[in-house]
Amino acid sequence: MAVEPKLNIELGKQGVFVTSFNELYNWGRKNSVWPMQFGLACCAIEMIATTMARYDLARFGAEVFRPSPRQADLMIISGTVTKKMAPQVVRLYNQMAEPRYVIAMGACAISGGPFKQGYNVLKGIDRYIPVDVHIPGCPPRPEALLHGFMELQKRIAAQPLTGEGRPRHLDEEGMAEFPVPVQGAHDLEPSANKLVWPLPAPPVAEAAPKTGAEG
Amino acid sequence: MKTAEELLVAIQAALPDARVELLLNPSVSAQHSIVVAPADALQVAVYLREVEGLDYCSNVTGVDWPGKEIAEKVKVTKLVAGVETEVEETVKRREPGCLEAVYHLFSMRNSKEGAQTPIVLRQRTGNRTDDVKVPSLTPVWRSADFQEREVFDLFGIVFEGHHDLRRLLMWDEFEDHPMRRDYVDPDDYEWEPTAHDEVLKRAQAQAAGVAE
Amino acid sequence: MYFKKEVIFGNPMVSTSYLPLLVLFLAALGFGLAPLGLAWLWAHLVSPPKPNRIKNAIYECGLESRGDAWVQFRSAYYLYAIIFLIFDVEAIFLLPFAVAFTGLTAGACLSMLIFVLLLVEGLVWAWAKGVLTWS
Amino acid sequence: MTTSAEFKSFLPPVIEPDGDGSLLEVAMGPHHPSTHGVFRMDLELDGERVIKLKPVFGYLHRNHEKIGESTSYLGMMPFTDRLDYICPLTNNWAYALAVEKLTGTLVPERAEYIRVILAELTRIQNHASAIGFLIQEMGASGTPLMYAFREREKILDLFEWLTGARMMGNYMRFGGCRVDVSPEWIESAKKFVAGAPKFLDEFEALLGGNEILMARTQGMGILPADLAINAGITGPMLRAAGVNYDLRKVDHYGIYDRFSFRVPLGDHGDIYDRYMVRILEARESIKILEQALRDIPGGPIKDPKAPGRIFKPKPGEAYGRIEAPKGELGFYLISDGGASPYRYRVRPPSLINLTVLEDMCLGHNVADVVLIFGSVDIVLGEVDR
Repeated sequence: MAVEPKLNIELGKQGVFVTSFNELYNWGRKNSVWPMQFGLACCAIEMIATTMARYDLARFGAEVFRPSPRQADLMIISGTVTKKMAPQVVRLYNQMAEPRYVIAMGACAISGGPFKQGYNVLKGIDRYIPVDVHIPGCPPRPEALLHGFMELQKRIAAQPLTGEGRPRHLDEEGMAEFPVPVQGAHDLEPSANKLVWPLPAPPVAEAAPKTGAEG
Repeated sequence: MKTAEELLVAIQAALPDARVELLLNPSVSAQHSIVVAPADALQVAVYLREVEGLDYCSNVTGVDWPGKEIAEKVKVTKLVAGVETEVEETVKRREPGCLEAVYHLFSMRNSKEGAQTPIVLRQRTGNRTDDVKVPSLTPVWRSADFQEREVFDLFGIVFEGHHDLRRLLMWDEFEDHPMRRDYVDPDDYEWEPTAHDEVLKRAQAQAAGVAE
Repeated sequence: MYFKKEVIFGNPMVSTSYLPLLVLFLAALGFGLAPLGLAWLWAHLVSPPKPNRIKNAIYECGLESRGDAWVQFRSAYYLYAIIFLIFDVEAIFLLPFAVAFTGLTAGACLSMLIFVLLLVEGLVWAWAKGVLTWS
Repeated sequence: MTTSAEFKSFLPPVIEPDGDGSLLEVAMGPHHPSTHGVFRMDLELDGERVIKLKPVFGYLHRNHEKIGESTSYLGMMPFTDRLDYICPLTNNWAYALAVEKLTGTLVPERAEYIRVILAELTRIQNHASAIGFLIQEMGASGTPLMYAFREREKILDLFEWLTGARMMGNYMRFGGCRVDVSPEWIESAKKFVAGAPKFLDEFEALLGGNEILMARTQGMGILPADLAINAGITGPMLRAAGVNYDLRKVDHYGIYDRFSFRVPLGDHGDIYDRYMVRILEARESIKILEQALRDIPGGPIKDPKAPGRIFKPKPGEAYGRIEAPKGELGFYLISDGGASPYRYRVRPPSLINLTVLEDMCLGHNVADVVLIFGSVDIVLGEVDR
């Protein structure tokens, strides 16, 4: 469906530029991803350092940090998501306008990181909302955040408009509502959103614990 | 700056009926502390601030001393084969635990002479379950305001007379006191994708439980 | 007689007709509304609307918003609003005056001066009354 | 005699709404552009005036102290980096000092000098970013912060060169430091210190005489000295209220006695004084750095007998504290002879400096609450621990 690269280059030499509507649509969205101002902890300081003059996130069209979720396309979860903050994070993600993306920046956002044994620390934000790009590191260097950003742009560029692999905001049955967890007496209820984070069934007890996990 | 011992003598002189005693600190830092009975803690605190000039309460924290089984060697005279003999016997004594609120006091106004060692004031609750009331020292030192709320939140010591005693760090619907030694945090590790050793055992137990 | 070509379209040599003005206005309107129209069309045709309760909830720093925002404000605010309104409207009237300022006769300037002075007198009264200083 | 007549207890004041409108209840919540992270203030507003302000904490409570009770002494050192993540190296020093006080370990000369150098570099970049954030909240979106972060990047390069990581150095050990300082590092540190006054002059020329800044900060959020002492306020906020209490002079820890530097004091205790105290403190730090870099001696950087990885201090307790850029950062350790501390407590200057936020903000406009909060200069990792 896309234009063959070789043909494209040949035509380009003759001064004829050919593109498809899909590439144009993704090109526009890719180069103006507005992140939401959402700093949680130490990774937020590295995120701010990335937007400053030396590492300059503005080169990718993302220096506009929108405080309100209504005007943001990307939520960079930079820091530890605690159980007290998790309902707010999920509610903010729900309140963002569709085509929205999530970067889990830092080990804490991915899996609880160094504070994994904490009773008030959520073991990773993947349990409640779908994450597009994970950036390991504690905190990841600004270059790592830029690289994660470029990965996200590649992913946006590769999204077809119609057909099977089309993004969530373009298909009717795509999941739109991510239930906000409730703070219970001892823990968050539910402790994970099964639709977003399907728990792999563990290897069965009686058989020798095989490495692969069925189910 | 008076040391803890001198202060103890001064307190006992000024407030004869105050139940205070010294707790020696075996560490090299030699920061000994004064244990005061909760009933007259407020009295002692006002005295320390007004008379002794300790106008700065730097740090307020809680310590949880759970009850301990103490096995003691006790000399017991027992009839052994008809003969009265002294016998070594280990007696199990269950020492009731307590919750402790620790205050570190300094003086800001006259802080000129020499390095400052903190005057450590300790209040102990009756036990760890129902008698956990301790007078709040926030009226005396405002810096204890948030820190006492944190101790109430994480340890469960109820500070009477605190103007706004709510949970500071955990959410309000939370019921346990997580910093206590016997707190078991919710098992939400679940099983990472590559389950291994005890996480694997826990996962299989949970899966077996689910299977029935 | 009124439906002759010249009256409606006017002969091009003498530009008495308002046709260019109309075309410009329509172009401006189109230039403004076209992107909105396209966006609405795109949203309507291609991306399916998926509203839900959490998404449509009021955004209050990530929390569920308590209380409502329809609150009776203090009276000082209404005075501010009224004063702004007066001087904003005045500025609009000054615009054509400022554009054609050089070609005007003395009488027109005088009448405009009276208009401006009237409003400045209103401003002086408000200032004297202390409405502008925030309590 | 519990609370006699002349005994003064400093409880938060309550003010009445004077307007005729009804009160608006709004949460300046965890996700807000001006709360330096996830901090929430429940405000009750009468129009623009703040009638009630209740701060809510805990959104970044990462259970630092609970983890401390099940991790070895040395294992806690990288965690202390993440307490006040703008000044990781001063956290390390405070923790190392507390353990040295607990066990009586001595620190060689060269290590003391390195500690002072790193602490003062941290202080400069902390004060620069604190002022950058404060001015950004005043409306100058970006520009002053760019200046501050440009200097901060230079200091972070020095940290990265020495400790291996830009922010999380995990550099200090009980009884010294982890890696020795190379002469080239000292040269480039001297070059930075030589250029630092020019940056502060530029910063002050840009901000100091600026009418908008003066109009918005002078007379705003005034903190009286006796309330500051009673509420346990420490650091630049306390010195801006006029109380001469700087742990580097009071506690004589480290080798600060060898350096001649002065402690700047304010006299009104408002936001402008805090801004000026931070700028002057940064200048004093430059003076300390010049002296320390000039006469840093040779020798070992770690006491060979110092405790290493497996380390069980004798039972006892100790409270060590240092003058961190935000105030008095203290560590209270109770050891029961085990490999991990029985009780591990961090005295957070940011949380305690917020005790009087309500007293300072009541009666002001909401826009000023943002400024007063910014002038306190907190970091959420340390507030919620």
